[in-house]
Amino acid sequence: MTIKPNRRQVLQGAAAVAGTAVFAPAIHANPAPIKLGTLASLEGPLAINGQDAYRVVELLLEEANYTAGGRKIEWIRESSNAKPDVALARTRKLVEQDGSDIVLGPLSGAEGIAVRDYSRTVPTKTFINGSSASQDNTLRNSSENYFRFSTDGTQWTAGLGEYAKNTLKIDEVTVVASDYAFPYSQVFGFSLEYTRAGGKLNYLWTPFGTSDYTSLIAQIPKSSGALYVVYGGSDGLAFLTQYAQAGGSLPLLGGTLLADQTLFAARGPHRKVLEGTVSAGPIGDYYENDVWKDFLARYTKRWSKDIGQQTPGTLAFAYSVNLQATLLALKAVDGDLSNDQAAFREALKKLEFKNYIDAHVKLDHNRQAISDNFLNKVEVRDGRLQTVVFKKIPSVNQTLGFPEDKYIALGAPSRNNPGNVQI
Amino acid sequence: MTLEMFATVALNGLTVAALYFIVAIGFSLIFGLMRTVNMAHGTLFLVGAYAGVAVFYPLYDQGFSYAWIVALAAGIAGAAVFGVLLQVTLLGWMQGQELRQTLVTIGISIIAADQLLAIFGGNSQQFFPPDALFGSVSVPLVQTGHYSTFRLFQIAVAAAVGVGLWLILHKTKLGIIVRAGVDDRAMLSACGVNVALVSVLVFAIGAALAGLAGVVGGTAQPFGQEKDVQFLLTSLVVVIVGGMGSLPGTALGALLVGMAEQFGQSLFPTYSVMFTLLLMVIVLAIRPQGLLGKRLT
Amino acid sequence: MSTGNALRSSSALVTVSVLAVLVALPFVLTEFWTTNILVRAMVYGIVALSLTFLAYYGGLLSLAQMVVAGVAGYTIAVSVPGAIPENSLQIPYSLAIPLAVVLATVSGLLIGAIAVRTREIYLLMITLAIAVSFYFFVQANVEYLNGYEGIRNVLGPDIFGVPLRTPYVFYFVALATSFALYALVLYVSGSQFGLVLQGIRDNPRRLSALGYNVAHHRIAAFGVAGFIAGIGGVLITIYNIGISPGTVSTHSTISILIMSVIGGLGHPIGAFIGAVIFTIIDTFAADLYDRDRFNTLIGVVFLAIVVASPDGVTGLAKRAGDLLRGLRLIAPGAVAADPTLQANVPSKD
Amino acid sequence: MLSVRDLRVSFGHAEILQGVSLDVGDEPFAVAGRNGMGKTTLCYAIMGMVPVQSGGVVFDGASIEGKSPTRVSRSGIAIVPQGRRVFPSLTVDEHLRLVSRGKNAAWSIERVYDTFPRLAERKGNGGSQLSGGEQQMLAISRALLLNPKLIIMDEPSEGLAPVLVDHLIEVLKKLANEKIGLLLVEQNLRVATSVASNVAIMLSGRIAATVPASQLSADEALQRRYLGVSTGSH
Amino acid sequence: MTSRLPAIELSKVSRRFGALKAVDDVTLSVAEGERRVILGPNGAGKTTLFNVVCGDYAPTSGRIAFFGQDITALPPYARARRGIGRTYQNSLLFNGLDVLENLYLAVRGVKPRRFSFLRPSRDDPHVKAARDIADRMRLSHKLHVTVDDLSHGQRRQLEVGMALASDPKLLMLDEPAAGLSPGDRPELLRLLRELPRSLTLILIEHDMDIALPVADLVTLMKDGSVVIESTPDKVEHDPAVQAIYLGEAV
Repeated sequence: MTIKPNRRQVLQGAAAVAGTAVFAPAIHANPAPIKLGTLASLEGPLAINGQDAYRVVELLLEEANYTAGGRKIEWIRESSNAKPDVALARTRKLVEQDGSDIVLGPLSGAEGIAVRDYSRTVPTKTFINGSSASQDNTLRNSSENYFRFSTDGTQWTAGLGEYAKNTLKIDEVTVVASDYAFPYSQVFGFSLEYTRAGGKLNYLWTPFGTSDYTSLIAQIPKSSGALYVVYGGSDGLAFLTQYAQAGGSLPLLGGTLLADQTLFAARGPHRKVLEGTVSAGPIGDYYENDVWKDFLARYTKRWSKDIGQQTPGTLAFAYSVNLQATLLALKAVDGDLSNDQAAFREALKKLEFKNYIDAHVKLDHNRQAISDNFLNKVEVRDGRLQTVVFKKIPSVNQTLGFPEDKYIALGAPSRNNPGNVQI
Repeated sequence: MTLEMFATVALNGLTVAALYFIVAIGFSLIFGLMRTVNMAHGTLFLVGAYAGVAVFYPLYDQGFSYAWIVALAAGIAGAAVFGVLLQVTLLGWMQGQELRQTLVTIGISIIAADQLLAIFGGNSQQFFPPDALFGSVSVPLVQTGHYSTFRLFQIAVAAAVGVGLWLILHKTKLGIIVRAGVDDRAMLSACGVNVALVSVLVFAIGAALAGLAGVVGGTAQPFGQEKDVQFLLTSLVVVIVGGMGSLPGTALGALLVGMAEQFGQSLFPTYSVMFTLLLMVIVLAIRPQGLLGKRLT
Repeated sequence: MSTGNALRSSSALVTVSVLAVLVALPFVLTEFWTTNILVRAMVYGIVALSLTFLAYYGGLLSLAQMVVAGVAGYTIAVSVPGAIPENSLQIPYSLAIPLAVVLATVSGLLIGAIAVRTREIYLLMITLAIAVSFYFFVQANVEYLNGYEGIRNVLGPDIFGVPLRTPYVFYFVALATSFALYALVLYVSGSQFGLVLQGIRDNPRRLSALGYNVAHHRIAAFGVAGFIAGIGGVLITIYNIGISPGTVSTHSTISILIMSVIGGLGHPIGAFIGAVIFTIIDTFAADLYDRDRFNTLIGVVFLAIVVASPDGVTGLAKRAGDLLRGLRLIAPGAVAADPTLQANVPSKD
Repeated sequence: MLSVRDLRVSFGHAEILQGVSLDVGDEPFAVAGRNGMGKTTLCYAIMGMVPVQSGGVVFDGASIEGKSPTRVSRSGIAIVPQGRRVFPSLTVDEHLRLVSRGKNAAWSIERVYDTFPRLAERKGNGGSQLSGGEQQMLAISRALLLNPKLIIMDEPSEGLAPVLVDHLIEVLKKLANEKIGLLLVEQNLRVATSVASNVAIMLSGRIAATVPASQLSADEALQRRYLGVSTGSH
Repeated sequence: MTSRLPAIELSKVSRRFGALKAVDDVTLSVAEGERRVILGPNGAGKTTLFNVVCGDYAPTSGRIAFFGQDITALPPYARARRGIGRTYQNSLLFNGLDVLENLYLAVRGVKPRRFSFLRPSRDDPHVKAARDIADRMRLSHKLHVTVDDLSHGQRRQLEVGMALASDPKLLMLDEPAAGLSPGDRPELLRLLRELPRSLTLILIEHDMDIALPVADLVTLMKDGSVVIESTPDKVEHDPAVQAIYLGEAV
């Protein structure tokens, strides 16, 4: 372990470079690489998503030849375990020890807020979200140097509630969901739309990490016309398997992480009930669009020999959008991170681009993405389960089109504030 | 709570208890003979499950109809081999140093969990049972009128394990040796019995049961990261409640924990874990050695 | 009276010099090393100290110390202004911190009361069960503890108008607290209570025959450990700018155990030595070994210590220094627990 | 058959055996002494149940000191330990099946039941449900079924009613006739002198004297000096 | 011997372990200031009797009175506080603490305010008492040596010293000479003889050179029961006693 120069020295150095830049504008002459620190969860229950995210990051950096705006990129990987304390410690290491200029990450909701809070204490660095999808990363108490080009968990539900009520004609939906923030934000978005369309809702919450759902399944009201299932990872797998085992037959509406490649990759009886599930999210596996098909082809070519999966998951895709934005902005400023990255951040704010699923991305005043959302149906295509896009909901903003003041007045989503209100 | 609801939750409790019994009995057995608190018991569960998965999918993909049975055998064997290695390389020679053994098994569980993640990835996995056990059968009184076949099968497995172990312990020479070893290892050794070898054998059986639980449990619920901790906790609470090293005690403990958990979950979903803890605290206050455990002296 | 096995007069000089080095360190090291290695090691080391205190002086190996720290952490998190989600108490740090420490002490006493009739491995199992249950509890409690997300933005108080979170301020506060608690442990070890505690460790039956209520002293030991861990919990929460179930997860519980064991349960200083080693490995494992596999690395180090030197790094040092004591794991109880040895002691009546 | 040379055993700082030497031949050999003199430790040390500090134990020409109890047992020595140490969770019958060497061995389960009819009656009872005398019979039977060349018996008469002591003496004499070696540790002088031809007297971890049994039973002063309720042993 | 309340009085006390009657219907009374020696072969139940009196085991049946007060249900520490002190066959000492600390704990245990987070001061009277005991036990030169580093004989001395340190009314010594070298034994005898006459003493001892000279009365136990109670003189010359002790039929 070498003891590196402390931050003050680095800053003095940076100031000196910035000073000389006035006389020698050719910033390219500076051969120092840009340090890009990334954080994703490679341990714990979300490890599978973290691995997937790093596959996408590696693919895109390789394609960029590890350069952006004429400067080399030095990639520093860190891992957390989906726990805020650890995410915070790792982020500090990326910034204070490894000297990262830009931090990309983290993966999960609670981690995102911890990193967002930390970002305020290091205003000279720039933090770009990974796939953390809590609303509050940006909606409340946003931080000037924290950017999110991916949409949040509530935005991911756009279109589903209205579709369920108006197209599928389902009058009563029972929500089964994990008792923590990410499901809250999804349930909130779904509920707002579904209630506005005139539907009735019941809620069944289970503690995070529950693995036995039989007693929950027994409590589903008989009057329900469908289930809205908001579980991710192994919780989702457990719920669906046990629902299939119990002979459940209600139509399913899926939370974004339920109808996800990481779950399709697992085999088992749950696949039977998953088929036909309608869900909403920022991507769909099968989408007749050349930009997306090209991206998937690159992803598959690079990784399919290592993994069975042929499409990145939702969270990995979020990393791709945020990394894409990072590289675009670096290019726009020719790799100039001087002056405490002021120019870089301006470039990020002004950025407008099409992401890898050809959705349009731009930022709102909280530095939060406004982008398209997709309605999907789980079908067997090419002999495997895929989410098939059947509708695009354009330009979804963070308040789902509701007036921002009224939306914020509703308060943060929670189990006691699930969004079944009329605005 | 309606009668239907009550019946359903009670049956859920029973089926969960069956799984918990299979998981905890190996832990209890190993403790009974060797006073080894095997903190890697949850790891053995995972090792069994992953060993099963390693053979299950290739066979299943070829349409082999007995894939699940082969996976079961592989799970049992995989966990048993792992357990034997643990006993032979590390635990055997520190016999009697209980705390040190406990710490060693904690170390092993940290390493093994990470290596399993490296080898098998973080994705949750699951077995699907043979067709005969898939789906549900008609059961009167329960909420929907039918109940998951495999969960009922769990009860049969637990009963078979319980009865089988009882027969081994009480009707075979090995059983006599094991029970004698629980009473007085040194005297057993002085009777010409190779106690170290018996320890390895018992460890193998205990680990094999964890492996069995891995495949059975991995069919009822998906398994993956952090399941080792969850099932270790289950084993701990079951034997603390029921009594360490006691077969009927483990059965009773599993039943109480399963019921407490399921009724807790349906009555107070967010605090269900507190029911289990409360159960443990009450038992500890009344009988520190567990309901059917031998007195600690 | 001597102070048992703790601070001998010859080591006073060592203590002073080590302290001097620690005071000078932040002026030499980078800020990252100061805050992210040393401060982190100290705040977690305090919780490890509470474990070592119980294990070495009381022969009680408890895995519930992170629970106690968590009680303190959550107490300030749900009561101070500024915390998110906002709470209805809004009491200042000057009240919240003492309240947190009191509640931690009480919960320590409670855990002691639950576990008082059990020892050694039974105690280990029961405290682990308590720890895991507590983790699931805080994760499930949404109304007050905000469930899985936990409570954020616990920034800490100002010290003479300077925010505690200012790196150097936090370093010296953590150092002073660590040292004070370390000194407290050493003092208590030589006190009437500390001697009784060591008597319980060595021979509870005899102690009872001398007129002491063993159960009360054991519970009190958990109370003292709870006080120490509670202070650790307050600092950990401020260090992490909040608290979440992850703070009290099995992972953290085992991490505290690893710190204590690596450092050595044979002396209170082992807690801090272990914490520093653990923190360094935890932080830099990604640079030393395969990036994704640092749990394997920490596990191997832990296992190696348990197998090779059951009394940890301090034990190694002690053995190198003098060969007064033979192999001693945690407390002399380990040998007494050997069933073959028990069978050996001729019982004549 | 068994030769013990300068055997030393310590627990911590307490030197329990301070150099014991003795020889057991075909004739039964007894060790007597008051409590706390190290007799039980001597038995365990020969059996490998306590660590030996120094000295040698040779049995049937092979050195057995430092061997595990399993190995010592398999070399042909069985022990009837002090306090009997029967297994509380095993029934009488299970005890016997545990160590039985089959029907054709010199000592079989049937023969044990013939010799100790009381045990046959209590076949299904657990070890903890037996009276002291029954436990003693069981412990002796357990040793016999191993069909050893030598049995070490540590206070077999302890806790036995006088009638049973007579029965015990008969059994021990029979063993001698069957050429099973016997190292008998006894406080009960009548048992020791009736069965053994020579008696070693232990005093504070050493053999103070070895005398023919006949001489010891005749010499009351000697008895009282080393074994009885009397002052003036040093 | 005084005619006041007996120091310790056992009425029909039994203690079973499973089917085994370790102590069987023992009735026994020891007067204040008396020296009583308990003899008996192995397994006679002597140590179990001690354990029942000091509270380690509750009796299965029967009643124990200490100076007339029923103590049958009291925990060991409460009995110690009333004035029962004892030693153990195998020294039960605090191995990690030094001699002075061991003695200090013994002095302090029966005194009020035993629960204190303060360190004893240099002139603490209890520390002084502990030093005095160390003097009496000839251990002054070992005050700061941990028990782990004491010789066996020194441990036995400390064992007795700790029982004396609490200034008990009833002192029960379980084989104090066990493991002592012949040279150490006269020292033990001297110590026992020097004990104040007000102290009631019950002694289990197999070394007759120590047991008999000290005893006022001898109780002979066998198979958990009291067989004979008599003076040492008579016991020594009673063939029946010798017979029992040497294992002859009664």
